[in-house]
Amino acid sequence: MHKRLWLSVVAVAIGAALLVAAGFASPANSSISGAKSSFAGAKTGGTLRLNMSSSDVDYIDPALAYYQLSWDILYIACRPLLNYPDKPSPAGSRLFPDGAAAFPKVSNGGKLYTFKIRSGMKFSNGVPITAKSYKAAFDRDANPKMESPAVPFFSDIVGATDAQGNPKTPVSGVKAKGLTLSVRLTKAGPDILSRMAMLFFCPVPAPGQKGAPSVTSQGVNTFPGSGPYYVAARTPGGPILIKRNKFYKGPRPHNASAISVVSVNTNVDTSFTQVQRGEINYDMGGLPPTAHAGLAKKYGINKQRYFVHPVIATRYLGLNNQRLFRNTKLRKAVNYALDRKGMINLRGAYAGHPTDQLLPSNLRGYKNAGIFPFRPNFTQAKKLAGSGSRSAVMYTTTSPIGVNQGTLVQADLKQIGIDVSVSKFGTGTMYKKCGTKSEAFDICNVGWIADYPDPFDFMNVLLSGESIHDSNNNNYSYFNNAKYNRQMDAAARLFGPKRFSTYGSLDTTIMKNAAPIAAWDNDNDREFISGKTGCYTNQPVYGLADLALLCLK
Amino acid sequence: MALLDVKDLKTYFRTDDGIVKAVDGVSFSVEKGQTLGIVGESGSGKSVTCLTIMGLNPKKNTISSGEARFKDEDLLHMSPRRLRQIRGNDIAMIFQDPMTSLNPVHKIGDQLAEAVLLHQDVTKKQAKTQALELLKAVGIPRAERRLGDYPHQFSGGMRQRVMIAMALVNDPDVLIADEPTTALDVTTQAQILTLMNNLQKDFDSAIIIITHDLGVVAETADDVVVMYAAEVVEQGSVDSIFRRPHMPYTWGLLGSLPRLDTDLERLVQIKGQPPSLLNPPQGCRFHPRCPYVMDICKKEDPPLKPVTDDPAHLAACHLDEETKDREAQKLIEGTLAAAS
Amino acid sequence: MPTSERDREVLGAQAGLASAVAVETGSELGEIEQVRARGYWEQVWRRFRRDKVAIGGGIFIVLLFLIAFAGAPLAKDWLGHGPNDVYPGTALDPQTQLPVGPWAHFRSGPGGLPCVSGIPCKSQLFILGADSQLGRDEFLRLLYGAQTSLEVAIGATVLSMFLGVLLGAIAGYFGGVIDALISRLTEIVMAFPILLFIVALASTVGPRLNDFTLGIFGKGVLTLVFVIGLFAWYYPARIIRAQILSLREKEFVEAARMVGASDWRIIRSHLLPHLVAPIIVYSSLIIAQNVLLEAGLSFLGIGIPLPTASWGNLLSSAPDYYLTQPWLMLWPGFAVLLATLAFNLLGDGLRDAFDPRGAH
Amino acid sequence: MIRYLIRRLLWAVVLFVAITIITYIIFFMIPTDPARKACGQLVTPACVKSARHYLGLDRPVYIQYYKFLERLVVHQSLGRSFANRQNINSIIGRAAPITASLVFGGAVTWLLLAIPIGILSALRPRTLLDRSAMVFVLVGISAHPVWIGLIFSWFFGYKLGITPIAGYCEAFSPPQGAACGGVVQWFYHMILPWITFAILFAALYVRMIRANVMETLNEDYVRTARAKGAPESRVMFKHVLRNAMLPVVTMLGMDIALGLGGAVFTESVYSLHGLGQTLVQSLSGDDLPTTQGIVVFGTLAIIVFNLIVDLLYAFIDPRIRLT
Repeated sequence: MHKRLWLSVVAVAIGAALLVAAGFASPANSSISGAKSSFAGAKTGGTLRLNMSSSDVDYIDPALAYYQLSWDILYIACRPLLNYPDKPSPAGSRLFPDGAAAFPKVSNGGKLYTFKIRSGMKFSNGVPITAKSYKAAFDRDANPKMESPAVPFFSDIVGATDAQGNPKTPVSGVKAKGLTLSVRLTKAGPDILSRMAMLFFCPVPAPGQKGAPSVTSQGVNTFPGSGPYYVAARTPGGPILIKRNKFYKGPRPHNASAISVVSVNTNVDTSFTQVQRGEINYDMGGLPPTAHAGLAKKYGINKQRYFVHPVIATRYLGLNNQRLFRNTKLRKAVNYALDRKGMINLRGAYAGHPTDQLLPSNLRGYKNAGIFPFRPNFTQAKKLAGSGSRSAVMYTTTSPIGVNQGTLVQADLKQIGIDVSVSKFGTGTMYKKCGTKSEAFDICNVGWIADYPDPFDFMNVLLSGESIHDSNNNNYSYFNNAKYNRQMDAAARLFGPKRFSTYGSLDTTIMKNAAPIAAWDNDNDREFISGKTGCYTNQPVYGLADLALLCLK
Repeated sequence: MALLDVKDLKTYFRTDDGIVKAVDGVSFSVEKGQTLGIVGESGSGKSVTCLTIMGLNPKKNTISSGEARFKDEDLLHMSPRRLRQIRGNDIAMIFQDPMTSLNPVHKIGDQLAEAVLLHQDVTKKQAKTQALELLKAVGIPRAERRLGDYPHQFSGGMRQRVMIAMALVNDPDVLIADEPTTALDVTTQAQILTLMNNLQKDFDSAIIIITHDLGVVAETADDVVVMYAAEVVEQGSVDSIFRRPHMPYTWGLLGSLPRLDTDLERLVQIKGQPPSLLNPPQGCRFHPRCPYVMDICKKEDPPLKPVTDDPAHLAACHLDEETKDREAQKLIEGTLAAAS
Repeated sequence: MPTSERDREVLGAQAGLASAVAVETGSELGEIEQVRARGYWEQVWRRFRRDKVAIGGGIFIVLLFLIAFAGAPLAKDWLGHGPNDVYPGTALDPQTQLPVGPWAHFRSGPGGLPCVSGIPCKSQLFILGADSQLGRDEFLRLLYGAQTSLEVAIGATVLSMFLGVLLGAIAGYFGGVIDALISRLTEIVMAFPILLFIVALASTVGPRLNDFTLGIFGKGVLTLVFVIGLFAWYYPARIIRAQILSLREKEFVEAARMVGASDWRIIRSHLLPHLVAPIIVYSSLIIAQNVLLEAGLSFLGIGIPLPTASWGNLLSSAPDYYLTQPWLMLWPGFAVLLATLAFNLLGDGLRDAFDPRGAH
Repeated sequence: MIRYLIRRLLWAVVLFVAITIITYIIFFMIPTDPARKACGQLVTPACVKSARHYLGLDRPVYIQYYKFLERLVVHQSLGRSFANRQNINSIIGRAAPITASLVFGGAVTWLLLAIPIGILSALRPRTLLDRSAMVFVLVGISAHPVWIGLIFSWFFGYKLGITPIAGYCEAFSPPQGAACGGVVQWFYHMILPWITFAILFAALYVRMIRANVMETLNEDYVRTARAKGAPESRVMFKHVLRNAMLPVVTMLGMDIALGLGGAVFTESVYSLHGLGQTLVQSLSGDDLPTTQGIVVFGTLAIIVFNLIVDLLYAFIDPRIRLT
């Protein structure tokens, strides 16, 4: 899933309920084990050599990076206020106070959050980490010169934007005093904690301090790290060098003494061969789709070198409800005609499991309703679609898999009289285009990975009509149904088990009655490490190997 | 013993279409200080004859036989090394087109000096000096300066002078000039011919001049060989041939000399094209174009035999003497009238 | 010297794109002294007939056309499935989930889905196996790919030749300002990084033209025809201009002008016949180039859109099976090689036939 | 010579202006709303407005072009990428050496292949060597470079493992943390790309050199040289080759320009992130300034290169130098 899927983090959560209580019911329980990993025979030290096939990080600058691979690296270089532990699912997706000494004090009706910063922390260049360092991140993100994509994630903080909605700096609502950081919101924002964990808010030295990153929309290529590692060097389109942060005294593991992403955008076959030969420890960019069956046969799954982990993610076709697919029957017809198993097969073995619903099957609240078949039922589909020929435009990605997916959809829909023409774009471009309301597409081939494990992040974010803007949309099907909008809003305000069961029912109801999208896959993360590599752990939130744990054998 | 003695020279080319007999049994000889003219239309084999003597035909697909004895050494059957020693040193050649015969990327001085250095054991500087002298001798103004020039900076006539200088720089015994004036305008032609005549006197070389222009022959040559379709059809001294040509083809050549009077009836004109050398006509090769053609001409190739009044004058024609006399007389009168 | 002794080896030299341009100032295809109506063509045919290799190329091209436009539909009928039919559930090896290899038999229900009871199930034969995870018939796609490749290559050649001959003839014939303008234009086009430009254009402007098919071509064929044709005309233009320049001074043109023939008439009936030879020869050589270009553009994913088969498309999905099914790289590559080779051989043969002296 | 120089220089300027105008029109006039594209993920109306102003889209076309030209000529700047906001100069700065390595190394390779083969087969026509050379020529001009590349990389790289499958190494000052670096590694990584890139041109050049040498052998001045009594070796080296190579120099200029585009294919097969790959990536990312920057840079490179070739040609051919 990585390398293809843009990590699309939740946009401004409008009218969100108290997610703190809902999503992170007992975060304080997650005990962090000691500095060393729990792997038997894990070796520390040495340099890991990684590749990033067919891809590069977008930026390494925390104010700009907005891509799964970039965040997997920033994850080990940053110590945000709240963080996800270096553990497999489910513990790995529960927040714990990392830079903050404890969860914040919430006051003023949920509008004021007061964090106590841990004392004695230092950046990799020796500069102490204080509340000022965290405020510096907010101010930098908000600086219009940065043109940071982080703005929507904190625009409900007082003074983050001007009257026109343009960002402005410094953010008056964030105040730092010694080791106390206060964040004042314009209205109650219960999901603010999960947003604080985003790596946009990775602390940096404040202006004037040593190593303070410059303000430039091109982003910086190195910055003082606050996590167990720091980025020592990066060349765009070239290698990334990550080193141990010797000033890090926190609980997170750090096995390798240096991690070198020796080449980015490398050929996936070359990279795979290098991992096989042991020249490279691990390829963050993924594997050739043809390799999986052989690897599983040779090494077994989750045993030695080949790992398959479910990701909280759904792949689906956004059916543009503003154009051809405003016809509900036609949307259902597509759902009957789509070859879900075939679509998954295109990505090789163990790519995922078929689904016909939006909520991922491994997300709490999911109810299996068995609405649509996993192999096409063209008879039923034709009945729904009726006669007559139609044409549709599908957006997909330029990768071979994206192209094949487009072709399969084309072939399936041809059976029900829809002539699909496929346009290909780079992954980021495709999401941007599909998120633009005026764009003339009917089907968008998207995937959504959870920003945090809550149905809100799927249902409300992807289907609520209230969040449709001119551009930058996540509602790729432009579904806007007043009744369901209300029901989703209501569900978002619920707590505990009720919340999950309500969302689960809402998911099946919407999919059965409105079928705004055609979901087809819950993804697996499939990884292969070299024979000289050990300590593999899948970090569930970032959906990749936890680089801090990966070790040389 | 003549200086250069060519006997029964044959040059055949193998081509995809068959064997082309470009020279088919040519014999002649040149003496020291003498000038031999070889005349004939283009494609009659005159140039190939000379190239064969010089060994300059492409080696591949060329079959040569016969003899070409220079100072009693057979040029056709000697080692390439010996041949190279003779070429440019004892026998030099001037080519038809001065525009293309000089290498465009080398300086004139270097090209001249190269000729010297190839045959004489001198320094580069000495070679240059020799080259300069020769350039002066062939009448190139401001010769010192022009040594550093490239061929394209010279006019056609000047280039031909350079070619002559290059040929003479090693004081050759035989100078072969292959249509040296064809590519030049009339005034320059005359200058070049005069120059060659003068140089011959100075250097005492033998000259073979190849031309299709009998006028040039009349001005310069002592002996003439007339070639048609790879064969010699008439040969003898200039006097003898101009006084009494024995062959309708020669008449044709004489008849096409430029004349000032236009109202005089042209006695002989050569109609048609020269024959294909792949399949030369049966019998006399000239018969398809000959206005006097007889039955015998179509069957038998006339032998080259001495004419009655001059044993050194050979001709190949079946015509009877009376007709020859009559027609030749008419032609000569016409020519004389034109000349007067 | 008689012309026949010139070394015939010079013939057949220089067919390259740039090499021909470099010698364009000379008499490119030899000035044909006079078009001696029948005799000339007879001679050309006689010479061509002797060139066994060129004849072979010509025969292969005829076969290629037959295979592409008649054989492909026949094969489709015989095999019972089409080139774009997908078999995502059945044309994959059940163990490895990889496309089946050559000469694979399998059973499949409608839509290429696995057999289930109650629904009719048919046996299928994939002669060269499946092309990708989509499970399409590689063999049929190869045959149908020939259609696309030929259409693009010939279409682009016709367009560039038409533009080239028109501009070259106008420039050469009228001379003066018109010639200067056209010649400068030619030089400007030549100074472009043409391939970069074609790539950029095919990707930016291309998709908008993809639906323009005239009803007979596949989607995207005309896009490539335009994009390639609009940039490839400079090459024939220069050749034709040079030809016309040398022809213009010939006596028969003078004569025609003197009897008062119009410019158009002179171009059409006195000059064009002399251009037939270079046009035919260069067309076949440019077709060869364009087969390569189409494959290259489709390989980069900016050529023929989905799902139409083209050799370039086949070549572009093959590297995904680099590790497991390397033979998928071979078929389309061989097809391109043979087609290009045939057109090159034919072109060379025609050149020799038209111009035995091979004078450049 | 001076006049020739001035003429070539002026023509280069005209070419440059003409080509930038065309490029500008195609890449900035035809596409819809570049301002929106410039805003990246954060398309607020304010951003679009400022991007419109930044790109000058709120001004008349000729002013826009003028601004573009001014930025290019006065500030030597090609603008900023829409995709990752990098300075396009620095994007090209990283990509160009890779393409240059490929193209120039490829040119050296094809000359090293073509010159000896071409000359030998011209001197020994219809021999086994000549016939093999002709087969090489035919296959070389008919096989697709992409295909050759794939097969080579599969066979030599993957099956035999004697070369890298793909990838590039910086010869000088490799970035910190790079997989490899240094001239030896650079060479090792470039061998297959060079050969792949060179085959087509090598074939064309064998053909051309062979024809040129044969033609030159028939020139009158070669006969003159022989008539002077020059030995064959001297005739070959002094009189034939120099003249036969003259057209090669002109062609080399044009073909390196062509090759700059052809490099797209080789780069894509061997994942070399040169100009071609960057161009293809910028196209799939709708990154117009990068696309345009690469085309403009390529054009400039071609113009400059052709200028150098013209001068070089004038230097070696006195007929041009002295008129």
